[in-house]
Amino acid sequence: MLKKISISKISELAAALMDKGLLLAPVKEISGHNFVEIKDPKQVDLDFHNTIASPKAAFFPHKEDFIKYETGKPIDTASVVALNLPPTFLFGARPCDVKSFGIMDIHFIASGIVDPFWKQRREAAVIFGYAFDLEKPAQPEEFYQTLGIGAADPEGSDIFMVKKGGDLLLNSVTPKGEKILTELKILNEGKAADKKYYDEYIKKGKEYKTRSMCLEPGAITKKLEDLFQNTDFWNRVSSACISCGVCTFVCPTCYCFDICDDTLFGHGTRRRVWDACMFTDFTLEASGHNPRTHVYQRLRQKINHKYSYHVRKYGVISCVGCGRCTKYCPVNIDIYSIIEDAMKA
Amino acid sequence: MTDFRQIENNLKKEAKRLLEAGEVAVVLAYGRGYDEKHPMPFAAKTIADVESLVFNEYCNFNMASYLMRYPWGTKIAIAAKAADSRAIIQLVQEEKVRREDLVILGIPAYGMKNQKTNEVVDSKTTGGLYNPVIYDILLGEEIHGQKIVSPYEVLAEYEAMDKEERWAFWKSQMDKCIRCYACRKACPMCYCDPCFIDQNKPRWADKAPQSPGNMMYHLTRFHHLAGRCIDCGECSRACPVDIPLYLFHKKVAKECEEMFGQAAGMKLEDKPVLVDFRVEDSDKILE
Amino acid sequence: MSRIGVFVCHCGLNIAKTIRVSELAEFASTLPDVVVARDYRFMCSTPGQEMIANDIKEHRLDRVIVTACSPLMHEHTFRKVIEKAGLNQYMLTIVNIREQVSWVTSDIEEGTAKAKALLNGAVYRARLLAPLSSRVIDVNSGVMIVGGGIAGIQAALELANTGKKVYLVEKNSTIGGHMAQFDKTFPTLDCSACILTPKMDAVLQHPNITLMTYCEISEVKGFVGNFDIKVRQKARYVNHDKCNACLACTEKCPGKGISEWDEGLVKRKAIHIPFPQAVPQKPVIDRDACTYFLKGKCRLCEKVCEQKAIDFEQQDTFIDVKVGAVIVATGYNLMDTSPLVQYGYGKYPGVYSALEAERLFNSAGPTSGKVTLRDGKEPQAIAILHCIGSRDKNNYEHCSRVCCMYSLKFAHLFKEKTSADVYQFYIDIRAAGKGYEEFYNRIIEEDVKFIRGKVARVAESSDEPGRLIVEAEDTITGKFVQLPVDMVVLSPAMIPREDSKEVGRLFNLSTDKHGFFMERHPKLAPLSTMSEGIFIAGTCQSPKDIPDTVAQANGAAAEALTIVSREKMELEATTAMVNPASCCGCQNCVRVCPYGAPLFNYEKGVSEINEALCKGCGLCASVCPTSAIIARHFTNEQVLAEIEGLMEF
Amino acid sequence: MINKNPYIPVPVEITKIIDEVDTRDIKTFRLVFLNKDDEANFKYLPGQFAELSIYGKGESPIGIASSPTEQGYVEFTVMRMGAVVPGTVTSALHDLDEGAKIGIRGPLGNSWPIEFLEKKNIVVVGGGFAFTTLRSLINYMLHKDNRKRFGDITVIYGARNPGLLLYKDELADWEKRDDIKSIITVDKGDEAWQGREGFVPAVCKEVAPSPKNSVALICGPPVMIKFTLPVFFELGFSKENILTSLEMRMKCGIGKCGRCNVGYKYVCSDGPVFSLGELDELPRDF
Amino acid sequence: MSFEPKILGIACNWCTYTGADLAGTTRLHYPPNVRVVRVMCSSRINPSFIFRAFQLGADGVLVGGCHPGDCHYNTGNLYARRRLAVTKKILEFAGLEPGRFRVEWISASEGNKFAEVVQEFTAQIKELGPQQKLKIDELQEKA
Repeated sequence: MLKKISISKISELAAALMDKGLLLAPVKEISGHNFVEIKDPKQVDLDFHNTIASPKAAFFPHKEDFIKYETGKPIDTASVVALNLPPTFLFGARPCDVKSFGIMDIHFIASGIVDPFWKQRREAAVIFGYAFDLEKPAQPEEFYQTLGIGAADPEGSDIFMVKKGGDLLLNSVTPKGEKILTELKILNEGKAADKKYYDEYIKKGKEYKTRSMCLEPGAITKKLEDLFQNTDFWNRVSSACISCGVCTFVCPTCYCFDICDDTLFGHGTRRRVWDACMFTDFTLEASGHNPRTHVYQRLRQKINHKYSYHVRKYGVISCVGCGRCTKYCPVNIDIYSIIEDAMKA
Repeated sequence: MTDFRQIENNLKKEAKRLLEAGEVAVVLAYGRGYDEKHPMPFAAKTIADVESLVFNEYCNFNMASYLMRYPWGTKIAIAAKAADSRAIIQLVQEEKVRREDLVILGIPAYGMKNQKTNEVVDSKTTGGLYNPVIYDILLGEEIHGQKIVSPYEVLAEYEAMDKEERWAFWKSQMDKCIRCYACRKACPMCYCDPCFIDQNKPRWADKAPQSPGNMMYHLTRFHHLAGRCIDCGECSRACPVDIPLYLFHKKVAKECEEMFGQAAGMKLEDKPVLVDFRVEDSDKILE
Repeated sequence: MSRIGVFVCHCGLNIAKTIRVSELAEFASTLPDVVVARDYRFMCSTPGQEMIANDIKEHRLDRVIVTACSPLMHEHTFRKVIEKAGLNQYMLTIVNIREQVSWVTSDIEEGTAKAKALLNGAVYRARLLAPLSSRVIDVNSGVMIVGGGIAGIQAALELANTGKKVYLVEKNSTIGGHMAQFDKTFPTLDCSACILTPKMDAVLQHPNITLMTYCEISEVKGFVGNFDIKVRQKARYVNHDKCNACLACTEKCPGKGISEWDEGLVKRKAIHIPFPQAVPQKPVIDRDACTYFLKGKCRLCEKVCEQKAIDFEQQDTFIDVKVGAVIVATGYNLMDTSPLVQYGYGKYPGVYSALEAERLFNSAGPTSGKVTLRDGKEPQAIAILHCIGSRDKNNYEHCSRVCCMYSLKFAHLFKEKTSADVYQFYIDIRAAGKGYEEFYNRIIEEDVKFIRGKVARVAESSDEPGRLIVEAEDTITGKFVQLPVDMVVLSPAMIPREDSKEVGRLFNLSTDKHGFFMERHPKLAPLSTMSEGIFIAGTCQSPKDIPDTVAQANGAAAEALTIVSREKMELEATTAMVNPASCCGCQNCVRVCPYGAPLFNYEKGVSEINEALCKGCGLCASVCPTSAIIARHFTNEQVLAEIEGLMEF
Repeated sequence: MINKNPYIPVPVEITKIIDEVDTRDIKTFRLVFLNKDDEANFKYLPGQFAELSIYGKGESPIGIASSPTEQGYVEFTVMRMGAVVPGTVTSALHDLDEGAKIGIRGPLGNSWPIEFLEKKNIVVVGGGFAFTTLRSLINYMLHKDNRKRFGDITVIYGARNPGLLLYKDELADWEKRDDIKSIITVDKGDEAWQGREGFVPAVCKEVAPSPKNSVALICGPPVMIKFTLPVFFELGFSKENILTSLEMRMKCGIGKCGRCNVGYKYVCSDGPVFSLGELDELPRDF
Repeated sequence: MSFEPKILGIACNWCTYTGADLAGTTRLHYPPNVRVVRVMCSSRINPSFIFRAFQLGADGVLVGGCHPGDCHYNTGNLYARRRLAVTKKILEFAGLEPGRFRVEWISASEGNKFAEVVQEFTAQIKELGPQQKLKIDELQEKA
């Protein structure tokens, strides 16, 4: 089902979605765009290339409260935080970011114990994917083509959106998406020409150029396993790294977290908070032992986790080539170059 | 404009000479990144590495941050712009590095640019200096005749705000913080391991990126860097959400300079002002 | 978690009057981890202490909160209580609801609310208390006494007689102090020299006393049990080891200096002993008066000295003394009354200060004991003015305590030695002391005239040149009095020594705004100071008379003895320590510590604290950016928790 | 609902606390479930662990020390961590009294591979504190219903000194039994010590268990493991027949938080028990 | 109900705390708003204590130490003076009202000064009204 709306009316669409539930959409903030819970439909702004932070926070918030309790009260008075999620619309996620949700699903839902918070948030959400603007060149950091992701790849979205001149075309990808599109009375029916434009756009998206190399998951996994003990290699690629957490926090597929208790005046919350394998104390044990004291060990862990361990454990590379880690790295470390180097090494 | 090419050539020449002669084990400077606009901090350890050295207007990184990765006694050559040189002085004062271990390759530079915005950043950082405060070898000509800007000029706008406005400004800035800690990691003076904010005993603030923890982290960090911040602006440059931390650090630096008559990282023999006192310090500073 | 007991003291009505104590206890019992909460009339009493001890056992308490008076008051008491009951003494928190709540509040609502907030803070803090073990140190058995007046002499003799080594340090070249200047002492009128000089001599002879005259303290290091004191021996220019006290030098010396002992009423030689009974009986050269030092020629003394004891090259030397305790007995000054121009001191020769008057009575004084004016005439009328500078809001608010009595003594001596009319201008006569009132009555009967009124002015008589007019309002008759006299004696305020703040700094003593040393507690620890192991005695603490001074000296000696009679002692365990895992090697602690307790271990890259040197101020903990330094008993967690608790309600 | 959320602990009561060692920093806590359902859901095997949880302090992963054959309770032996800065949860646990209620989340991780161990001779080697889940296994195997499923059982357990041996009563019991060969050793004895002195590796060498149809389970401080492994290789044990339990910093305990991985394995969910053969496959990143 | 501010006092053991006791001993009445934490020396005060106090809802923070030169630990308060001055500047530049944080030197004998300072400071904080800026949001909802 294809629908359309004029981009100038985007705030009306936003308002319609807000009537149905919670809307998360790109908003222009001081330093760039980010997905934000929309309070005022006028905030929604589709004039962006990609957001600073990935939209993973929609399902994996930086801070997720688990339990509320009072320190002075009996243990059974503690209460589990109920999510009670309204329908949530993630509006305008780029194809590479949408891909990341599937990768995270494997970890949080499809293997071992199910993470109930991720699952509930995922189930409550309707994803409006949004194709990159094929008229404009990719940014130098991006390399999603390498991971086989197109600039207009609808996979993973419930509804996929493409810009056509002053219009926004919305095509349903899943039944869930179709249902929503039907309900949104504000939308106009897409015409045959729109349908054609849409289909061609999707096709053209596959050709869209980002940085690209031939990367076979098995090959890179093997390569990285072989390289593991090559301290010189890891020292060299990590020599600039300052062990901050930017790359992991902006990354759509990084899921490490910490569980902590915070209390204030006897009222406590147990919650999870994002953590980063790049932090020096990430693996610090209570005994004082830390298996990853060196910068190179931590960067090695991150690269391996994405391109080797994840492949071994779950069968897919845990990277979507969005380029955020490179773009926001204070010292310009480029994961793409490291993978390139690794393949050559 | 600074002749970046000349400096790059001199950097390569000196690096090669020092490494060849075995005078240093490593040259801390800048290397090629994934494109021209994105050079990287680079540790050249071999003659072959020298070819990868670059210098251009985007080489903002404060190389002094990397000094502490090497044990005392390692001979290190370090490329030092004005701010880097001040950081080195401050680190020597704090006994984190030893002057005798260093060969300082001074770089006079103006026209340094922010890679994200392409804006010229000289006047906002480096404490208004173009020439390194201390060096052993100068890789370009000293810069004279440029307009001397007060490093504190940019503060005027914020100082003029009334307190409500200023609070609103900082609150909105701090609320953006995602606690990635790039600021402290990019800072040559933030060598604490563990940082107080990572401590569990005591837990100074919660780990979640929400207002109280963010405030506690940043306000305390401003205090920790009081009289030590050498105004390189790396904290702000590193910040993925562009919090202008440098403004706050600058303000604290200005106050310290006014109260204690000493700017950070200017003289090897100084003592950091907050671990020092003078009997004649005035009680006025508390008003 | 923790098992906390809260014990709320009524302190009679001191607390209960403005705080609802039972409500407070009830409130406490609702707080998490509080297992038992009680209130009781006097928690510090034996039944109160037993209540705490019993509850510790019965309720298996691991932490105790006593909500009562200031910790400065009874922290020690309750520490002992819980220790006896099997808890570590540091598992105690005191909530100060008396000095800082009930006594400063009149409203019971306010008082109760504030007490609750403070108590809540204490509960938060108590949860995080950790047992600490005290450090045991060796105690040096020596005692240093600073000041060789009657207080110092008395304390020195008492201590020396117990067999302890005593170092008596005196700034002047003789011991004796002010008491040596007096002629008679009130109220018994026994001769001051007769009772003092035997004691001075005993000090000199005592095998356990090292007499260090003409010495000043230059540096104090260490702590209770182990003080390390540097004493500066000022150059005497006379080698006392060689000098045989023949005093031939003092006869030949042409130099003239001002006699301190005679209050400047006469001159003395440049090489001199201050007074005939001085101890030691060996001279020093007053550089400012010595012809050789002033003009480069003379050295007559050197010529007459058979012992070759004169040494013009002598320099100040430094002597290191190690002791376990210190008694500071540095005495007092009389206020310089010349700024109070209305009394004419320094302007009219007929106006004398009290100490000058003392010297006039003394047979060894400038007038050989005859009371004469500066022109040699005997006075016909004498006015004694009380409370000059004392009990005076513009100068010293305190009462100098001894002036009334010595003024009465003066009146008696004037009556005895002259035929003059004697007038006392007083505000109140304060004669509280054994035999004092009786002495007052006796003086009244000796035809001394008492005029109740503060003198407004002393002026020169326009009718009779040389005579003085004393003007005052007689507050009993309400009449304005203008009294012609020949002599006016001022009773100036007793004030601290000019260098008392300096001495206080050296020994870490607090001083009040004028410079009198502060006692640890005005009632219960009047001789102790905030510095453990340092005691005070005599008039350096506040004005007092000789009997009180001597009593304090004995008391201070006993206090010092309780320390130095032990071979070992426990020190407060509240020192700082470094958690090496968190130390980032910034060395801030090393840079700031005034005691040099933290040292940097370059090999490990971390700081280490020498706990023997640590005094527990916590400075290092606050400059430690990584919170690696733990200030025991005042840890970051404990302080933060207390703040949280204080802010909750 | 509560039971379904893997991050939510269930309540238990501490019914018994045993001071295990002279230094008083290791205690065994006996926990009883407050809800029958929770107890029924807590089905575990030796070698598994659980997150002990104190609200306001946090959680700590602790190996289960009791055997599933013991009914009505679970036991955990906990060391108060960090002499200088106490580990928050473990020291809070140590401050608790009998009757206190805490949370528990588990059982977590894999277990000693019971099926693999069946019909084999079992050599248990433990050092110091790292004996807790081994004790669980030993008691499990010694249970009358289980004993015949296993071959010979040899236990070699050592500690620095007699005061630091855990489970002293049980050790004495085992020595009396004839269906288990138990060798207890200390590095250095005291006046009262009548037993063996010597380091664990040396004792292993002396005891020289046969590798035939045998599996060795080795837990202990790194230095003990370092010197014990060569002994077993020399005796002829293969890597597949030497098992150990890894320690790694854990948080979630269910393989989600990304902290405890060694290579592609999460120690909390894929471990903590690994054979040396399995570990050889993994990068040396622990 | 009129605004009754919560004020955190941090007092050094040797001077200000003793001075506060003296105010009590001499029965000088002053407002009950200041709640005092005792530390051994004003130099013990970590700037984060002050930030934390404001976050926890303190409307003002009053620090008391010995007069410069009279520190029981010789020089502690001279360091404290610098550190607290910087703390004050930081709070000020962040936009907090400067009047909410005050450092006073109050000796053991200045019971009256303690009472006066508390009186004055409390009045000043009442004037400024509740501190909302640094206060943790959750607490503001409660209020």
